[in-house]
Amino acid sequence: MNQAISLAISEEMDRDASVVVFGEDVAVAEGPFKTSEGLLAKFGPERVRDTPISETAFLGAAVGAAMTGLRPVAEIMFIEFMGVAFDQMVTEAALMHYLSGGRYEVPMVMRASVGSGLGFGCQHSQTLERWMLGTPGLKLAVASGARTAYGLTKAAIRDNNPVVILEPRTLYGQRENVDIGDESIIPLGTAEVVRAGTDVTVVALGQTVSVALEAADSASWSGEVIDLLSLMPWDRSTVLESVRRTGHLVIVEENQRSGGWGTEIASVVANEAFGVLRAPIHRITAPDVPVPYGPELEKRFLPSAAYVQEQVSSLLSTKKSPSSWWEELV
Amino acid sequence: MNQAISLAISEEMDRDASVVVFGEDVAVAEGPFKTSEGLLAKFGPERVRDTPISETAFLGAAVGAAMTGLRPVAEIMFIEFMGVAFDQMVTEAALMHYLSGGRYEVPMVMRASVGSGLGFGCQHSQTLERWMLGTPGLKLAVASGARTAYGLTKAAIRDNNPVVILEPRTLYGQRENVDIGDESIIPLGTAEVVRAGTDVTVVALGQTVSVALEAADSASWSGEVIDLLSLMPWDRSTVLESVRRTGHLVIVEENQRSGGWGTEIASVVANEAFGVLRAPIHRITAPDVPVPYGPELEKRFLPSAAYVQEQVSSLLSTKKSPSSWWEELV
Amino acid sequence: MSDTASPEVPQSTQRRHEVNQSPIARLERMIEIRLVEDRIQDLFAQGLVSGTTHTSQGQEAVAVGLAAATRATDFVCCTYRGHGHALALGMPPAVVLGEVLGRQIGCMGGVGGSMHLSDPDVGLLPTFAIVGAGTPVAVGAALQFATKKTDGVALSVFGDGATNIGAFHEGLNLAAVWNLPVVFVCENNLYGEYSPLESTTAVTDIADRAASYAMASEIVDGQDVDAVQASIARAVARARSGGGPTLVEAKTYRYVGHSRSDKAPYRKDGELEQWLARDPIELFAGQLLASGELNPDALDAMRHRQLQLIDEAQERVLASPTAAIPRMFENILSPSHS
Amino acid sequence: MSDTASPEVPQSTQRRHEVNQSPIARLERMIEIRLVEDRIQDLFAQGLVSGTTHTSQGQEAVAVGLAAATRATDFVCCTYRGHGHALALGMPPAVVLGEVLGRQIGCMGGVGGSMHLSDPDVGLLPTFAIVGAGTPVAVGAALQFATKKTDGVALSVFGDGATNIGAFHEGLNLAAVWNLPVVFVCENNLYGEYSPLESTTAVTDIADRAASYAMASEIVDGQDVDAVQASIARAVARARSGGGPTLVEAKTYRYVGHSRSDKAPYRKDGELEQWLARDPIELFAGQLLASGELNPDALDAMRHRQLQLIDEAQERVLASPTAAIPRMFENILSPSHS
Ligand SMILES: Cc1ncc(C[n+]2csc(CCOP(=O)(O)OP(=O)(O)O)c2C)c(N)n1
Ligand SMILES: Cc1ncc(C[n+]2csc(CCOP(=O)(O)OP(=O)(O)O)c2C)c(N)n1
Ligand SMILES: [Mg+2]
Ligand SMILES: [Mg+2]
Repeated sequence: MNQAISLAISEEMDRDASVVVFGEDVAVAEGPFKTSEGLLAKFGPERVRDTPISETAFLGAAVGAAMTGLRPVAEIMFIEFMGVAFDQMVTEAALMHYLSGGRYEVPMVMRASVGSGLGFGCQHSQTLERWMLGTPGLKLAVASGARTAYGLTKAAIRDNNPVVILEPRTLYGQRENVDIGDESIIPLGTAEVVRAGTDVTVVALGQTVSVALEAADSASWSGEVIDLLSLMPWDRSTVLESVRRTGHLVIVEENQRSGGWGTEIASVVANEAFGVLRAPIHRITAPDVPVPYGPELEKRFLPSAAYVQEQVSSLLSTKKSPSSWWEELV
Repeated sequence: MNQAISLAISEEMDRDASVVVFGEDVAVAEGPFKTSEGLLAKFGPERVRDTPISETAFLGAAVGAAMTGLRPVAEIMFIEFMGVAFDQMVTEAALMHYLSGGRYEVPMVMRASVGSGLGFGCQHSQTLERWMLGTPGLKLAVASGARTAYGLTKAAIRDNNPVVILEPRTLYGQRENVDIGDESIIPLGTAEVVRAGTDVTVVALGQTVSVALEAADSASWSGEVIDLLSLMPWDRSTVLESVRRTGHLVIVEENQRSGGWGTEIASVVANEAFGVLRAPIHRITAPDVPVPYGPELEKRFLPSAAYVQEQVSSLLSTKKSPSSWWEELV
Repeated sequence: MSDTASPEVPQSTQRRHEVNQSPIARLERMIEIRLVEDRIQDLFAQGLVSGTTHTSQGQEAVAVGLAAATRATDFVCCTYRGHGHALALGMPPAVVLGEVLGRQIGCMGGVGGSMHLSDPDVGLLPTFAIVGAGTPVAVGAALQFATKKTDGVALSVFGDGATNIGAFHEGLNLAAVWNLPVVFVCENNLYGEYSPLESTTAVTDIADRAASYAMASEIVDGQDVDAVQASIARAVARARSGGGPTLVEAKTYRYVGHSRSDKAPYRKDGELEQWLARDPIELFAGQLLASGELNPDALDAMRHRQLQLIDEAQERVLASPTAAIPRMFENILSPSHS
Repeated sequence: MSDTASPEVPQSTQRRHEVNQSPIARLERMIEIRLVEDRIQDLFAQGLVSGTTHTSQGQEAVAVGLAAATRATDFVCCTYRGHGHALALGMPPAVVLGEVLGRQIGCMGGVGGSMHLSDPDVGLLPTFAIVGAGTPVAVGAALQFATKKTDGVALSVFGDGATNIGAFHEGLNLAAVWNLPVVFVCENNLYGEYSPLESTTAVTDIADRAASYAMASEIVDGQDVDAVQASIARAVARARSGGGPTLVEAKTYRYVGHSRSDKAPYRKDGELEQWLARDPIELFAGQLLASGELNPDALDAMRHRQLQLIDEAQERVLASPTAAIPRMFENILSPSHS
């Protein structure tokens, strides 16, 4: 996936001289996760820059550069670091178009690595979509592999709004054939049905897409798996259309249960598909705990394919939300 | 309400010498919203301090002070300013107890004024509960008037965890008789049924509590109004118990529709009360726009009592979610 | 999707150039700013506006000096205390007043309010309501000039109190490391809200903080418009020629409270009087009178003209409807892409 | 609710005092740190640990010098590169290693990992994984001492790269304005991750940044444990006696990459060799040998003893179970109140 990201950025830099890249160690070192490989060599130190450890400064600089004529792609190494620069994302970048009465545009991309699975501990392993949900003026998408990372990154760079792209860290090393070119651009705000099915709609995002697919592929039930891809805006019609057919919705989230992105989906679908749902909407999430260290615990934090399979089976057979694995523990 | 807050803090400072107060202009000026009246005079400049415009520094200082033996009450003037210090709240304060294996405690309170209605514009008028939802290690409560501000503030100061208290800015000037003393403490995590009713459960928070009450008081339906008071944790049993009786849930939120705190409540209740609900859960919120300036627009942003009354009537008669006022406009 | 251009906008470019052209024009602009700010206070006092506002009486020389030292193609990031800068840079009084009063004639059609003025025609980015937020944004505008190899300059204007926030530090360091064409202008008016400088800030001269970034700095008398112009012009020249950023500290004072509701009880005895004795408008008028560039009658006429223009502007603003409800749904996301 | 005290904890207080007592003990602690860090790298290389780690070989004199200059009742805020400080302050090797390996013997029972060490018995707050975050927290710990009028001191340890983040600036200013007993210790190891200081930082000497806060500062040879101890001791004495904060910059170097996966290709030619030639352990051992306080046999014995102790610690760690699932639900909220 990291190569797909480098390539997407590189192609867009070729296409448009106003695209610039900066972040911590993205230039000389080609990115802590090698997502800017070759960019410095190809485009030079004016367009590809290493920054100090100053997330507020460089996100703010992205805002200013975007408003005045560049198209910056800024990298936040771990999404948690957005915490030290949050104002620039949700209060400045998001509102500058509005605050100029529509006269300034803010075509900037904020990329960040997210997620558990690599033993980075509780301050470097979250997905944190919840921080951004509902922010007027911001778009947000999440890659689920090389192909979608490529397609979303290109769409984000061409968009004239501030766009956040989250990249599941465990997927950087994943290899996948990616068709390149404009046809592979994934419009922001569109979900993809990645597996057709009839019994249940399973909405997943980022790292949980492959989990949901794996669960569905060997299940006794017929699951329609949707890769949501974008959270702001999110593709209501694709989800609702599917739920109307299947009568069941399961949401598979990497985040903690409370306040997770699935609450947004669940509350909308519960409302709009009321009467159509043949069982409660069931959210499969991590428990409300900091992401633990240690491979076994961290693995347990993220819903597994077997667990998803089991939970969905239970939901479909009982028409009741099964309890979560941790309920007997806490 | 501001007097109730000053009083609650003052009483707790009397009770416990480790309680200290700091923030921008909270000492000499007694608070931009007069919520620390008399504190400097009574407790002196060591316990009541003005800070520089350095939210990161003084929230961080609150964390350090709390871990080592003080009980700081830090004031964030407008909740939006949390954006420049977000890391200290959600990543430091919230996790220090966990990160010390339970050996350090972090008894600190972060108070912030929130909400629309005073013509402060889009960067000084939000409630932003959504920023904090789901953060492990953090508690969050919202005052709905002088009495609840008093009761929650005292509970927060005595709690050994980091607690965020949001104070609707329009209510500071509101006067209400408040019984003082320990009996008036409102335990964090408990909601209050502020009006009994049989047809519909109306859950409100902060500034929308009085809106919901006003709507219910002159309605053709019998509304049970719940002041949720705490969002982290929130009082599931009170809400669910009521919904099981009424069969209907309406949530009245000041925030934008997407990602609002009501999504958390709606997704849980839709799941747990599935089959019991006789109509879809209906969220009455502001539209997905920045809080506008100008009294008419700002008034329109916040759901009004008349609008709530109308929406609930429509829900109860049609068993369908009525459309929102802005749907014909966008 | 949106009515992007206010009918007043073309006028701002023209007004932008006036302050570059003559001392008389600069004096007149300072008078205009003073009168507009006074008017805003009056309108609030009359209950014609709700909400809050932050006016800048006493600080006019900084705004006009800055405008005089820069070009319409430069970019400027100001704060919530931005009316003076907006006017200095060319935004017409009716557009400023209109936004403050929530009218359609305002630069945001009235949905933004006093803290949110902007005008792309003269390089004024939306003024920043979060302390410090504009500083890194100005660095980004400067990055744009550097990347495109044009000779533009970005300016970041902020208060003394803002130099205690992280964004200030990060912004200055980044500008220095990347050697960008940006000028940081601190309006040191001795207070941040109700707190005197010394209670919140470990140094007396903000300019001293430039050393942390190996950055050039200057302290200038913020009540002397010529001095401000000259100082900022030096910094701008350094920036345009690739010499990197500068921190300019203008010592100034606000005659009014921090915001609408502040009566400023925290002032030191005699302090206001001392500063009033060095009023930037009186000083400059006195200078021009002394040099013969201006005569008393012309000054009188100027004051009258400005008063009349502002009366007219106010009339137009009050005739302009308040923002219509649909406006709040506009300009949230841009529909376009590259 | 939770098994708060690791069985190792009482030992840390005792170990805390050793480094205060004799140069020999300090040398031995430096050797211990080096060996533990090397061991951690080995265990990662062997695939026995997943995740990441940041070790501190080359910087031992700063950690031990700091511990020697302070008391168990002081508070210390360190970073993700914290193993050395934790050991210097007294945390036993098995507790450090145990946490890094995710074992129950670790200070967090294995749910935290390499970046999150803490030990209230010796005043070590949880190490900070977010760059800069610990600086204001240390200021808060100092505020506690000041408010309670005890003579404790808080210490904030951070890297050169961390001095570019807002929290550094805000923390130092606040400490200066409130004149708090805190010592800021910058471990300037010339790199922040893969970036050399000069590419990210506008000054060469971090100590120069103290002037922005009218703060005392010192630069010290970070490879000389005596010098570090003396310098921090001066700062601590100033703090304890009400003289306010100090910024101490220790010039040092890390021999290893930033984190586990970093081979450090960015080093300048000959740079590593130059620093290896001034290895803090060799320097100090050489000094003690020269003065006769130590003889070669004792040094050998010391190295062997440490190696053996660490082998033993490793054995105990590997015998300790990995964190059990229920542990991840503990210590999230405290059940208590005042
Ligand atoms: C991050 C943040 N904290 C606090 C505030 C509230 N606030 C608005 S203006 C102000 C004082 C700013 O003082 P200074 O920088 O000196 O500018 P001045 O108002 O004097 O022009 C404060 C504290 C804010 N807007 N943003
Ligand atoms: C806010 C934030 N940004 C980025 C990082 C990633 N990061 C971890 S360590 C580090 C380098 C820190 O350099 P320095 O302060 O010099 O300390 P050193 O590692 O050299 O000891 C970076 C960029 C982080 N942890 N937090
Ligand atoms: Mg000021
Ligand atoms: Mg370093």
